[in-house]
Parts: sequence; structure tokens; C-alpha cells
Amino acid sequence: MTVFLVLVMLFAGAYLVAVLEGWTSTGRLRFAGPFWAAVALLGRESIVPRKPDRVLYETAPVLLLVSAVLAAAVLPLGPHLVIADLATGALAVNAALAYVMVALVMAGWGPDGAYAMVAGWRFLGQLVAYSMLIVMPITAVAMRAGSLVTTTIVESQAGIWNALTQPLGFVLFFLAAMAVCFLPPFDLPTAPGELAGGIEAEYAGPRLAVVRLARMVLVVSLSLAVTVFFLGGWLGPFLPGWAWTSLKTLVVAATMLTAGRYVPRLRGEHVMEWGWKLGIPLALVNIFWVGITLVLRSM
Amino acid sequence: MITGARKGETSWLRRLAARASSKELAAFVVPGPEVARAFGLDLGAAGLRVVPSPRHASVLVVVGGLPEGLRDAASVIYAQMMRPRAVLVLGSDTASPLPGPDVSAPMDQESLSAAVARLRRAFAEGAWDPGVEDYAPEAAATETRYTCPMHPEVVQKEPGACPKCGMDLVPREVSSGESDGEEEEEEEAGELHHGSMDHGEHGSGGHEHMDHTDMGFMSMVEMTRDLQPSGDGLRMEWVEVPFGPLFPGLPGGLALTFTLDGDTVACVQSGSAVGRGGGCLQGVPVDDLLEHLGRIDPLSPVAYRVLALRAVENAAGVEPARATAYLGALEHERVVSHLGWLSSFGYLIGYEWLHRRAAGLQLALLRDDTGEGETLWGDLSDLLQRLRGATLLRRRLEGVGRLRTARAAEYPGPVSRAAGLPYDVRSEEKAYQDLGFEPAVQEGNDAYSRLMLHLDEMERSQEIVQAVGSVSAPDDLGVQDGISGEGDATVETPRGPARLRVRIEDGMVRSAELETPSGRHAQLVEDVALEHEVADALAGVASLDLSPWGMTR
Amino acid sequence: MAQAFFTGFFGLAAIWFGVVVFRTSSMVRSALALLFSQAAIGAMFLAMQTEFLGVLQIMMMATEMAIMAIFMVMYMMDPGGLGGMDMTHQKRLSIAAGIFGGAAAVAVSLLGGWGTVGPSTMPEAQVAALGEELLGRSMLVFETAGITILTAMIAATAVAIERRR
Amino acid sequence: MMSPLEQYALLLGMIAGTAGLVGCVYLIGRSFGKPRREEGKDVPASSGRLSSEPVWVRYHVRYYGLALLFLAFDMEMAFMYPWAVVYRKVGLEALLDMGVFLAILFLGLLYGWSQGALKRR
Repeated sequence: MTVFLVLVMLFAGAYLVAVLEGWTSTGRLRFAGPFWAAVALLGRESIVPRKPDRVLYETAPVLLLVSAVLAAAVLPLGPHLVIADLATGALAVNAALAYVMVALVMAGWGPDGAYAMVAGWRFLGQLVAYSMLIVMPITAVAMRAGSLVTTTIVESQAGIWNALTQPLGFVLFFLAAMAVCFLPPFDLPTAPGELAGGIEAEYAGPRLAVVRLARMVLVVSLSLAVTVFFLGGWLGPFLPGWAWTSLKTLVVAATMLTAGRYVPRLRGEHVMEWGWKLGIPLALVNIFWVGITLVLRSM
Repeated sequence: MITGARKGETSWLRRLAARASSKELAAFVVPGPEVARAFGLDLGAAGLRVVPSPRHASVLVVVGGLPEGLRDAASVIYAQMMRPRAVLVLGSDTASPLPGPDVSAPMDQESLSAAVARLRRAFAEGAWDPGVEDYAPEAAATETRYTCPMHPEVVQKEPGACPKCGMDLVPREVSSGESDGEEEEEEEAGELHHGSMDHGEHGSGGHEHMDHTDMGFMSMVEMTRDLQPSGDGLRMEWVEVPFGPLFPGLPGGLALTFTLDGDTVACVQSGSAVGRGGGCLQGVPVDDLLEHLGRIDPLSPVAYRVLALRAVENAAGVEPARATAYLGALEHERVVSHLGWLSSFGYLIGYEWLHRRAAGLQLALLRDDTGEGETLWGDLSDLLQRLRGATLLRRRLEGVGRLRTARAAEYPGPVSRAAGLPYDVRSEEKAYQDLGFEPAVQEGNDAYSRLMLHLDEMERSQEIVQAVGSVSAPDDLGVQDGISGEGDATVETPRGPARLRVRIEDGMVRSAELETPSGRHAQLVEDVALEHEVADALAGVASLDLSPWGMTR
Repeated sequence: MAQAFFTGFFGLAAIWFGVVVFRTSSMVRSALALLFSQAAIGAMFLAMQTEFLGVLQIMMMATEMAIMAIFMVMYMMDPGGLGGMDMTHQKRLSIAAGIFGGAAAVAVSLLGGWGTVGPSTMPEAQVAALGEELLGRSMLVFETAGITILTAMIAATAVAIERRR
Repeated sequence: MMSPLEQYALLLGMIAGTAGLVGCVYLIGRSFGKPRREEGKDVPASSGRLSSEPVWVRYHVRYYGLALLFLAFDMEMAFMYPWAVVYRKVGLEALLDMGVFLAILFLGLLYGWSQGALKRR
């Protein structure tokens, strides 16, 4: 039952995010837009490129969707509204997200097209840059909660949200989250102007539909992760828990979608250099900051 | 029915899909969106979503007829689009070798919207059809060749073993264009980038199926001894990747090919698929010269019209008084053209806001060309302010596409002015001097300084337009016919000085020589692209603001 | 029972992917096959109720094997496997070694006295216990691991960067 | 409250379910008819030219230096999680302990930095 509920909300969220994206890109808010777009994609042909690595080419979209769904599966929408409340939930999120990269590398190599291949390896580089900025802030969050269980992490924020106690970690995690779902300005693997669609360039019809769906679900999962780890998940007055979670998640998603429109795409080398020379040191500072505050409080 | 319909009887499900695809028209634009904007067409407002890959497109939009240099490319793109697909042609009623067109319309916004409406209907009704024939232009035809994965220079018509290492040859499709005839050339290419992996010494032929034991444990040292190393001393294989003539990030018609070493540009070939040059002007009656020259470059028609006018006046020995009347038109076009470049550049570097804002302003300025709407000028200066303050934009572009100053000096126009060299044809013209014109100059000589220079130039041009008021473009020569003489004129087009030399004999152009800025700047492509990561290389090329129409084929 | 089934299932999956690593001629495929083989081992850990270990394995192998893939693409001949190369060599020796190794493993698993299987603790307790272990008895081991990783970093950097000096 | 094993099974089931969902999508797509085989349609799209070369060459990845450092950091995170969980219980000692550990690793980062391993080649 919970599973069903959560999945329904997940895909509903994905749909709303798609609507939001349409709004940011065209300026018109069309609630039927994603539906028609999806049907149109289903109705179009979908070919396999000339001499592909068929296995990788076909696996990539599925794997992308699977990893996005699994990431959401361990994140709670409400006190008891979580598919799998794993003891290592916070870790499991990373595990699921790691396969986003695997999927994109497959999608890059599979079709034997130049644009796609460059895009695929580009994203592996992007992972090298953002991965630590996902992991380290989560560690700091786990320190405060004294547990990796996502529900416990939310409850640990009953007093005050993590976003306020560890703003540094929040900002880093937010940016890294945008990088995971390759939204602008981190859209190096899809870069329309630079690589004519990159990893998406060879997918069409139903396959493209799956890729797009996976992308949307991914955005929702990451926004949900930000909400759970830093914005106090379901905590909030008056409204029921799940409503608060959905509300916060959508706000985060909208911010992610709009933010990238007002800055140019980052250069790959900058993403890496800044991630390592700025991001990781700051993330470590964040960990120590949290550590010290916790020790002081316990005294 | 549409020409690119899918085969099949209609069912309710298919009708639904047809309806959907009629609502979601995704367009791939030929020659390119920048041309559509230059003609004042707003594809987005008409309901066409422009997409970067033919795989995602359902409509092929041809703007202003299909230049014959783009025929093959366009037919390949159309062949690679997924059915249901259709062709929309603007400003012409044929686009062979493309089928159809399903819908054609003159080039103005109203007819465009009407055409899109018709297109929607066509999709809704005819996306599926029992009778569908293949689209097979010879440009898209491929034939199978057999080649050795280790020795790409080995290319045979029939399968077999590689003469060099005895491996089974693998089939690979080549476009029938580049079959035997071009194989030699292709062979050189092979030698250039992977041919040098000639490691016959451990290939030790004869084996039906070589496995690693033959090669020892594949010592890369031996294997790559004679590959040319990259910047960091590693030796890898290179691959040739086309970035044109129909690449979404660059002006349509710019035929660019990068040889990539990983994600870095190792060799560059550039050219234009649409350039015409002055040759086409021979034997043209003088009265038509204006029209002909005006049609050379859709991205800056006015400048070339003025050029024609001045050349003829110069030939006729008329005092070029009337030329000064067209300052307003020239400068107005400069603003419009720079905005168009900004928009395309914004798309290339993924700056969505800039892409849309600049395009919107460009179209608005094209509509009320007096720029009278003070609001427009206001919006423009807002845009400029905002871009000057954009930090991430600076970080993105600084150092990209940098040239040696000495090199830039040979290329008068925005490029050299962005290198701190104040040369500008306009500063020598009296009309401009009277207005107290000062050429804009920027230091830096990279993509960022070029961007900033474009901003400055827009500001100055705007001032001039406001000072002059009239922005009417020359529509007739107004010289008595039957004139003869030598004419020579230079005009600072938005992309730099263009020079026309004509010899006219009793009303006919005997010979004409046209020097265009883009023709010169094309030689800089290699300088800005080589050894850069592909995105930076593209940004560098785009920062030169090339117009393929002005380049020579 | 189900536990045993899934353990076995993922075990076989791991082996099968391991075989694919050598049966394919495409470097990327074989790298990714190794990735999924390792992930399957992670799944085995899960089925054996060592959650932290399992999730960690599944997470780390994704990135590490992908990074292995880039080195295979950089340094192996014909990474696309277009030539249909055979990745196995010294067949007889390796077959023999394989059989022997397998037999040894089976023998150990059968003959080794495993003692009685204790009641499995809850995963949360496991993680906590692990943490206390790290900060308690095996702190030295833990710090030594740090030094080891440092050595690895320096060595890797030195080797990778040296080439272009 | 489900037992851990049930949860793992559930996740496994979701993987299968998602794959099934994708399968259904493809089936629906198929019900619209087969894609039509035409000349040049299945050639990877590249700006209106038929790219004939296979692009699967030995690709030059420029961030391998960084990738190696990353492996080390990834490894180290394995220790961080259990540490984080017990941190509040142990307190100061844990802070110092991990301080030393991270300091050591940071040295590695600094070394790589000094050697220019963080730069794109």
C-alpha cells in the first residue's frame, strides 16, 4: 500500500516537474503539456543506430529510471510513508545515485556516435567533481542525527532544520544535487548547443520518452533528498506530513529548474577544479563545524 | 496525408498520437534559427519548438529556400528524422531534394502562424497512412566497406583478412559519396590520425583470429610508439567529428570539422556550404546590383545594399552625398545583427536567458525599425548592463578563443577592435566624424572581450540611430542608366569592413570583386579552436561572429 | 530458505558477469560487466544481512569500476571490440588454475568448521558496532588505513603526473 | 514495520517493476507500428553529414589524475559513515580521531594539488 502511494506521488511529482520545466522554457503554464508530449513521443519511430553496443544502448534508459526510483524509495514522505526505511538509508541514496553515472556512460558509449560519447565521458568527470559534495554533507547530517536512517534524520531536525545549522553543507549539497540530475548550468552531458543533445542525441520515440521520464523522476528524487536531509522533511505545522514534504520538494525542484537559466553552462574543467579546490575543503570545514558544535552542545 | 507519414491504417490510438504530434511540433531549422530571426520570423511564437537533434524533430523548417550547398545536408537531416515528419518551406515553394513541401508560406510572421496551423491539421489528419513510400536521396545512401579496426587505412569492397595484421575486416558503412574516388584522401586522413598505429611487427599476420598472446600483453609502449602525442604526452586515437553545416550551436552553413583527441580539438577543417562571393555578380545589370548584393548575406542585407550603392556612385563619379543618409539603416542593422549573434551565442554556451532575451529584442527592433519605442532602447541598455555585470559569464569566456595580437591585427573588424586596435572604417567617414564617432575598443583579445565589444558597439550604434532618426534602407540606385566606370567602395558591416570593386560598362557589371569580413576571419578558426576542449573551441569560433554567407565555398 | 536462494542467485549472477568480463571483446562492456559482478556480490551481502557492507559495495563499485573503464578505454587496443578480439589467453593454464581454485574454495567451504550461526543483529546495531570498533579497539588499524590511502594517493599522483614532466 | 530482508526483497521487486514499466512503454510504442528502415536513417546524426568512421577509438580522458585521487577519497568515505553514526555517543575523542584521519587525507589532496593533478590535462 505504502509502496503504491509513494510511487503514485513520485510520478505525480515527476509530471508536475515536467509542467514546471515547460513553463520555465516556454513561459506558458500548460498542465496538459507533458501528457501530449509523452503521447507524441510514443507515437514516433525509434530506431537503433547503425552499429551500436545494443546491450548498453538499451540498458541505459532503464538503469537511469531504476536508479532514480530506488533513490526515492528510501526517502520518507511522511513518518510512515516510506517504501524501505533502511538502516543505512542515507548511504543507500548515494548507492542508487551512483548508477545515474553508470547509465549515462552506457548511453554515451552505446550508440557509437561522437557527440554522445564525448557527453558520456564528460558526465563521468562531472561525477568525479560532485560525488564528494553529495557524500560529505550527508555525513555531516548523519552526525547530527546519530543515524543513517532517513526517518531519524528528519526527526533530528524537529528543533531546527539542518539547512540552518549547517548552511555550508546545504549549499554544497544543493549544487551537487543539480549536478547529479545534470540540470543547467551543469547540463554538460546534454548540452544542446555544444553537443547537439549529447547522450540524448541518438534516443528517439519511446526510448527518448523513458529517458525524459527518468530525468524528471531524478529531479524529484534529488529535490526530495534535499528536503529530507536539510529542510526537515515532513515537519511543519497545520498541514499533514506528506503535504509538507511534497510542497518543499516542489519548491526545491522549481528552484533547481529556474536557477540554471540565468547563468551560462559551466566549463567542464571549472566544474572539476572548483569542486575539488573549493567544494571539498568547504565540505570538510562543514563536517568539522558540525562536529565542534555537537561536542560543545554535549558538554 | 503528410510526406513523412507512418505506414498504417488509422486507429483511435494512432489518432490520439497524431493529435499529440500536431500539438507538439518540434522543428529542426535549415539553414538555422539565426536566419529565421534575421528575416524577422519568431518560430517560438508561431508554436514551433526548435530542437538540437534531428532525432527529436518532427518538422524540417527551411527558411528562405534551400541553398544548393545545403541540399545534401538537409536531405540527410530529413532522412534521420523520425516519422511522422513533415517539411515546412518558407519564402519558396520547392525544396528539392526534400519531398513535399507539405506546407509552404511567404516569409512573414502572419503567414508563418497560418502555415503552422495548416501543418498541425496535416499532422492530425495524415500522420498515419496506408500508402507510404521511402525517402531515399542519394546523399543519404550508404554502402558497406570492409576495414580493419587496427588499420583504418585498409578499406576493401569485400570481406576478408587485413593484409597488415590478418585480423578479420569489419564491415562499416560509408556514404556512397566518399567511395573509391575519395578513398585516397580518406587514406591520408587515416594515416593522419590512426593510420600511424601500424604495429605490423606484432600483428604477425596469418592468424584468422588474433588474440593477445600474439601481441604479448599489448605493450602500449610498442603499440603507440609512432602515434603523435597530445599535450600531456599521451598517445591516443583521434576521430573526425563534423560540427556543421547544420550544427545547432553554430550559424547554419558553416561547415566545421574537428578531429577530436578525446574531448580536445587536434585538427580543424572549416569552410562554408552557402558562401557565394562576388563572382555571381558578373553580367548583372547595374539596376539589379542592389538586389543581388542585398541577397548575398541574409544576416546583414542592408550593409551590402549600401555597399552596392556606394560602389556604383563611386563608379558613376556621383558625389556620395546620399550614402550618408543611410547611416541610420547601417547602425540599426548593426544593433539587430549583434543581437542575433548574442542570441545564438547564448544558445551555444547554454545561457538560456540571454538566448531568449536577445532574440526577443532583435525581433522587436526588426518590427518597429525606428526603434522609436523608447522602451526598446531602454530594454537594450538593461540587457547590456546586466551582461557587463555577469561574473559567471566572464569566468566562462575569459581566455577562450584567445589570439595573438599580431594575428588579430591582420583582421580588421570587431575581432581586431576586441584586441585593442582602434581601426574602424567608419572613423574615416565624414558623416560619422560629424556625429563625433569614436570606434569602440576592448582589451583582452578573447571571446569575452569580443562579447563586451559587441555590447559597446550596440550602444554607440543606438546613439547614432537616435541622432540620425531615419533608418530607411536604400531601395534604388537612382543613377542614370548606361553608366560606365570603375567603382570601389568599403563599408563597415556588422562583422567588419566589406569591400566591393566593380567594373561597369554601359549599365552592365563586367567584373566584380567582393571582399567580405567573414571571408577573412574564416582563417582564424584554426587559431581559436586548436588544442581547446570542444566546448571552448566552439565558443571561440562563434565569438568570431562568422557569417557563412560571406565566406567563400 | 529464501535467504539461501537469493544468496545463491546473486552468487551465480556475480559469476556469470565475471565470465562476461572475458567473453566480450569490448573493453567498456567488460569493465561494466565487472561492475555488475561486484554489485551482485553486494547484493549477496544484503541477502546475508550485512546491510552496511552490501550497500557500501554496491555504491563504491559503481564509481570505481567506471573509473577503471576510462583507463581501459584509454589504454586497451580497439576498446569498441570491433575486431572481435579474444580476451582470454594462456587458456590451458588458466583453466587449470580456475578448476584448482574453485575446488579449493569449495573444499574450504565444506570442510571448514564454521561454528554455529549466531542470531543476526539488526543492521542499525551493526553500523553502530562498526563505528565503535573503529574508534575503540581498531583505532590504530583505522589510522593506518588513512596512511595507506595517503600513500596510494601520492603514488598514483606521482605515477600519473610524472609522465608529462 | 518490515524486516530488513523484506525491505531488500521489496527494492528488488521495484527494480523488476520499473523494468516492466519500461517494457510496457516500449510495447505501447510498438503498437503504433514498426519503424521504417530507410537509407541513412540509422546513421548517428552528425550535423547533416553521414559520419562513416566508428567513433569507438581509444578515447583520451583528460581528468584521469583527478579520477585517481577520487578513488582514494571514495575509499575514505567508507570509514566516515560508521564514524558519523556513533559520533554523538563518543564525542570529543571521535572528533580528534577523525580529525587526524582527515588531516592525513587532506595532505594527499594538497600533494595532488601541488602536482597539478586537479587540473585538466
